[in-house]
Amino acid sequence: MKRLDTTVSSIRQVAEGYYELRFAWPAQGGDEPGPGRFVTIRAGGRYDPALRRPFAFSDYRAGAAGEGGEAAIVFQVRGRGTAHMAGLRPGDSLDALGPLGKGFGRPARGARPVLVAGGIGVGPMLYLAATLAEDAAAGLCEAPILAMGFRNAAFAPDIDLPAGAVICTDDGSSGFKGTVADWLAGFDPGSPPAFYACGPAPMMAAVARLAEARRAPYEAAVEQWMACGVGACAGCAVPVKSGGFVRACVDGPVLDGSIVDWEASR
Amino acid sequence: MKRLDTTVSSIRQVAEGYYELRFAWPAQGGDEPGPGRFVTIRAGGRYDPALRRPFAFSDYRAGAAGEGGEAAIVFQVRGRGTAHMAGLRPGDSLDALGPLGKGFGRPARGARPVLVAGGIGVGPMLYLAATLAEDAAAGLCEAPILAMGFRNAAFAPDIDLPAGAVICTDDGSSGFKGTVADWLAGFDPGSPPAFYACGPAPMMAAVARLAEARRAPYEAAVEQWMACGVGACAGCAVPVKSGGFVRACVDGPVLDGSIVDWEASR
Amino acid sequence: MIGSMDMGVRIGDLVMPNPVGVASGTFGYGQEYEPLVDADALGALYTKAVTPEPRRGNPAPRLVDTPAGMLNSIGLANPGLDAFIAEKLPGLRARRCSVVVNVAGKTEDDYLRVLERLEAEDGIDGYEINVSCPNVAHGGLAFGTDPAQVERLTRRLADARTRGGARRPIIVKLSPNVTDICVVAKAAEAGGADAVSCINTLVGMVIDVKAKRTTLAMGTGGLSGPAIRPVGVACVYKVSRAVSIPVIGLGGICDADDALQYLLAGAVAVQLGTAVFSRPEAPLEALEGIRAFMEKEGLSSVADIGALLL
Amino acid sequence: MIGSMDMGVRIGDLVMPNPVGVASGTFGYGQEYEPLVDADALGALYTKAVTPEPRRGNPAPRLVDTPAGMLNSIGLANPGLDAFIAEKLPGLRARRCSVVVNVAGKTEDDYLRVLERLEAEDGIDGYEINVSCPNVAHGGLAFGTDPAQVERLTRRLADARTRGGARRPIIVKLSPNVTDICVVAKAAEAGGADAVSCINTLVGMVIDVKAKRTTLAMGTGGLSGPAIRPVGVACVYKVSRAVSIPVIGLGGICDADDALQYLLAGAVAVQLGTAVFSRPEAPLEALEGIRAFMEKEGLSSVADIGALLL
Ligand SMILES: Cc1cc2nc3c(=O)[nH]c(=O)nc-3n(C[C@H](O)[C@H](O)[C@H](O)COP(=O)(O)OP(=O)(O)OC[C@H]3O[C@@H](n4cnc5c(N)ncnc54)[C@H](O)[C@@H]3O)c2cc1C
Ligand SMILES: Cc1cc2nc3c(=O)[nH]c(=O)nc-3n(C[C@H](O)[C@H](O)[C@H](O)COP(=O)(O)OP(=O)(O)OC[C@H]3O[C@@H](n4cnc5c(N)ncnc54)[C@H](O)[C@@H]3O)c2cc1C
Ligand SMILES: Cc1cc2nc3c(=O)[nH]c(=O)nc-3n(C[C@H](O)[C@H](O)[C@H](O)COP(=O)(O)O)c2cc1C
Ligand SMILES: Cc1cc2nc3c(=O)[nH]c(=O)nc-3n(C[C@H](O)[C@H](O)[C@H](O)COP(=O)(O)O)c2cc1C
Ligand code: FES
Ligand code: FES
Repeated sequence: MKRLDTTVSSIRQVAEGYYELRFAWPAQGGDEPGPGRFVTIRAGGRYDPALRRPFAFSDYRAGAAGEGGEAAIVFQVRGRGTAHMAGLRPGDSLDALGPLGKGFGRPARGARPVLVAGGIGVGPMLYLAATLAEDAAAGLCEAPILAMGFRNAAFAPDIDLPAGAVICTDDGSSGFKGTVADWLAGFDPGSPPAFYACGPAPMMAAVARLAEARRAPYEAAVEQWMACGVGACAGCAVPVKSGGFVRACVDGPVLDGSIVDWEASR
Repeated sequence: MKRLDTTVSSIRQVAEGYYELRFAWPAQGGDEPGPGRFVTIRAGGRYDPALRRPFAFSDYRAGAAGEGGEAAIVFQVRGRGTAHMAGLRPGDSLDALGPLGKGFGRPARGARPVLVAGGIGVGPMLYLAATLAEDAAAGLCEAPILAMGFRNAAFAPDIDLPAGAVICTDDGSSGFKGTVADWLAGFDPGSPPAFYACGPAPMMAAVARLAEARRAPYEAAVEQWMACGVGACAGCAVPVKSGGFVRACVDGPVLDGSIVDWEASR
Repeated sequence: MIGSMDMGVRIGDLVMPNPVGVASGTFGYGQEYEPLVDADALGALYTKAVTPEPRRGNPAPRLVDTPAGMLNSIGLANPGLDAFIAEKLPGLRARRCSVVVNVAGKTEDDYLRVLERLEAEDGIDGYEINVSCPNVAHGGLAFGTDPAQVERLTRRLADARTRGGARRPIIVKLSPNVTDICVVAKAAEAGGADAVSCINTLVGMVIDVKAKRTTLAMGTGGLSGPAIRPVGVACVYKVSRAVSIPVIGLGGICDADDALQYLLAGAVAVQLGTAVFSRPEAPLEALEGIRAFMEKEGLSSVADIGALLL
Repeated sequence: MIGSMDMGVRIGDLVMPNPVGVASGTFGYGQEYEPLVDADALGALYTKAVTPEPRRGNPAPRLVDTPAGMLNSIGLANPGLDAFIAEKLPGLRARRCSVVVNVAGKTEDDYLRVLERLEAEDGIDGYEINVSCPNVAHGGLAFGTDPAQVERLTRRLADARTRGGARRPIIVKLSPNVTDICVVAKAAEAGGADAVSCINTLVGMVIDVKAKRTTLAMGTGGLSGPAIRPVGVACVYKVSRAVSIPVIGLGGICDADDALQYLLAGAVAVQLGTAVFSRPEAPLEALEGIRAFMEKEGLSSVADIGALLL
């Protein structure tokens, strides 16, 4: 974990209201990004916003020996912090802190990873898909499936998609017409599935029901307002079914989807 | 007076910590900038700073018939508002409101305009010098003298200076060694002087004493924190010798320097 | 839908044309912002405070910028009652929006004097009683923190209204600088206030470290702007549940979303102050946004917005 | 000059190594920010509130961002006294900075229980009594607004200290949500407090207009961050002139200049809270800045800064 004044290497719009931001991120032994882990960015002026903004890594490429690597995020413009970020240009300085949080685990040998992404969950799931494709190539699991849901084609990112990616749109303007849950209902994973998801709450809850029905493991990357990002403030509470809370920033953001109380989450 | 979302046409550093910012400013009948008048700029994010920042026009060029003109300011980076402005780039949008306030008047026929500038007063005085040079060429007054004071050569702006410009530096690294007041003490205007000044309070007070001693008119452009800029809030009070206050934004910023209570000003 | 939408807001006997006003002290007397703002399209224009005698106001500097806000210590600078009537009222009279005169003074009798005299004048639609200004030594703030005094002053003012027909509402403007704002709101209600408005500014101070003195000549000033918005929304939420007279909300409103926070919290109308300095078009844009929200929600009256809060 | 500069700050019998601390609730128990912050270099580490029993805290969401600030309604979530001693205290004991435990509870007896039990433990340098948390229904805020109760609670806590030798200072943390903070400060002083710290958060609310409900599950929360800095500076200025015990200043401090505003206003030490979230390096940078200021001004002791105010 480190706080860096790093440099924007590139920024480009990848879908309506979505940007991919790439920045220098020196490799450091044992503390590398990973799918599901995140970085917090100071996005704005000196006093406002007062809180850093968290974003999941969407990619990371280690540099050559001793050299700096490069990390990326895919972000949606939601408010003033992300609006500011959309105005960044290559060479601009970027105050980033990370990597933070617990990332995704690896599926059991022979399992079929089923990745589900929607909205701002696209970045981390693309990263996970790329990682699991390497695992699959090495024979550690079956080839991953990546199902991504969007309102319409305009929101589907213009990013190289991995093999096995399926796009679902509510209006059928691209790929499958319907929600990701609809598509999954008719999908046969062939091997025992292992679910991974990141996206809007209703989607997360739908995958939870699916995983439960199939008695499959489910790793869910949750979203919650954060202040410290390091476990110090108890602000990012996510309610769990056993009662009480876990902290999204250090206990998660990747949590066992079966323990999260999706009803109480908002 | 209008509020415009206009466009930055150019920005360049002109001295240590000083920038010239040029932006589109459409001509409008009877409501043009003029030396001493100012514009307020929203400089920063959505919530912070909460107040617009006032800057004196340093130049204005009317466009061809029906076309938009171009205005300029010279600003010093002092805090977060001006730091933000220093990061503007050509093509960026600029929220500007103006022209505001009362500008400089014209000297009596035959008078020698003596312009005194320091620090952030350089912009408006360069504009005034250019305007009075035209007047002088038309025989309306004597050729203006512009005396500018800086801590050292690094603060002297890299801007085309008018004929008759004198640079004074505290350390003698450029031009006359000493303050503008020192230089003025040894200066013979030839004709009855008319004083004009904009700059730090001690300089303004020094010119006031000089003008009083020579029984010469003195137009002083004052600086005061502003909120509305249009005379509505009574915030920009400048104490006057008769007791009470005038408003820098509508009664000024150019005031009769002999009525201002320079001691009570801060 | 639009046709049947009622943007009007009832405050006592007065119906303001719409819920968006400009706050006292930030819009002068209505002419200063011409031609930037069409003041006639506003719901209400709250004037700068009027006191019996002219006031120069506090020493300078009177303003300083703070994170997402500002401090002011204007000190009720105003031309006084006579000059207000002679010089400012004629312009205000011609306004299509409601004109609410913000009334202040050093003593209860000062407030009475202003109101009694204005009762004789046409072109005024209501009184906002400033018992909450943090910037005058013997004035407002002492009143605004003492419920008994607020009740008595309100009653005297309410009883002093002499005009026939529709009575001009008395709107008591509350200070957030108290332990329990609801107690003061209830005192105003008990005294016969037609409405309360909240919040006035919070007491604050900035020190100029280089100069080693307070930036404001007076030391402390009143904090306003987006920074205080959460405080204002919480006050309106509580006060609107504590009294049954209408609540007018203000404090840091910059846009329609902010205004709707206040309306959902229980306000029937809002005012924009500091935001007008930064974006003079903010009040009328907020009005448009409220209209759009009502249309989307299928509401026919501004008064129904508060009921939407879950 | 540097050699003879004394950065230490005396609070009762305790001497903190320097004037910059990290505020309760924003730095956990000191390990969370490793390796970003060298907590040993701080003047003091104020822990998250400790209550007798474990507390889960309030429902989520507990945070929301506001203009130049944030609201929190954590609700004193903490592992409870036993787990604090077993799990957190060992790490804190090893710290070179002063460790001040923030104490909270539902009843006076709760506070007493925490203090009495901690008196038996090494590695604690002081107690900060949280009588000002706006986020617990039966808890802090009620205490913090009633001077008589603050005085009685302070006296009971001061008297309950049983350790021999240097006594651990009792620092009463004041709420700004009162009509006159000086009255409460004086009550703490009368009860035997060694110092007061101010300010805790202001009560605020954000409404999510799209969802038509309060963003925080609890409705209201505590406002902190740069937005409230002018309120904190004004409180410290007033309180430090009302009591003769030391005042510790906090609220919106982001850098050395902000810290110096508080020290010039009359504080002998400061805490950074919300700013640590945004820039973990802020506290130690502020310390460096204070050191540089003292050197420039030729001061040999932090305690002399306040006298510079004109
Ligand atoms: C672990 C984690 C990973 C995330 N990864 C991504 C990602 O890869 N791509 C992406 O586009 N977004 C991601 N988000 C969401 C992203 O942090 C918010 O969209 C962003 O903070 C909005 O900031 P804003 O200033 O533009 O919006 P604001 O106007 O401040 O708020 C808009 C909304 O954004 C959310 N939000 C704002 N600040 C925070 C905060 N500090 N913590 C959590 N939520 C906040 C809230 O729901 C708020 O209502 C992630 C959030 C978390 C917690
Ligand atoms: C009529 C007028 C004309 C001006 N012309 C110029 C100019 O041509 N070039 C130039 O460089 N500067 C000019 N200034 C000063 C300029 O407005 C400030 O330097 C600028 O506002 C600083 O903003 P900031 O956010 O960078 O600084 P901050 O960090 O906010 O403040 C730094 C200092 O700037 C001053 N300041 C900040 N905000 C205001 C405000 N709203 N009104 C007045 N003073 C403020 C204060 O003295 C403050 O202590 C003028 C000011 C006035 C009143
Ligand atoms: C410069 C200034 C002057 C003010 N003068 C008055 C006044 O005369 N009477 C009054 O009741 N409130 C006065 N106020 C308070 C505002 O009307 C309003 O209550 C406060 O600023 C909060 O709203 P805002 O955050 O939208 O500005 C003044 C505020 C400012 C900023
Ligand atoms: C997330 C969070 C948790 C807090 N928890 C506590 C607490 O447990 N006890 C306490 O006395 N103050 C608590 N506070 C208040 C801070 O210690 C501090 O008084 C306040 O935030 C103002 O300082 P700041 O603006 O620097 O954050 C908390 C503040 C925040 C933001
Ligand atoms: S964000 Fe502070 S504990 Fe998670
Ligand atoms: S800035 Fe408002 S009256 Fe001058």
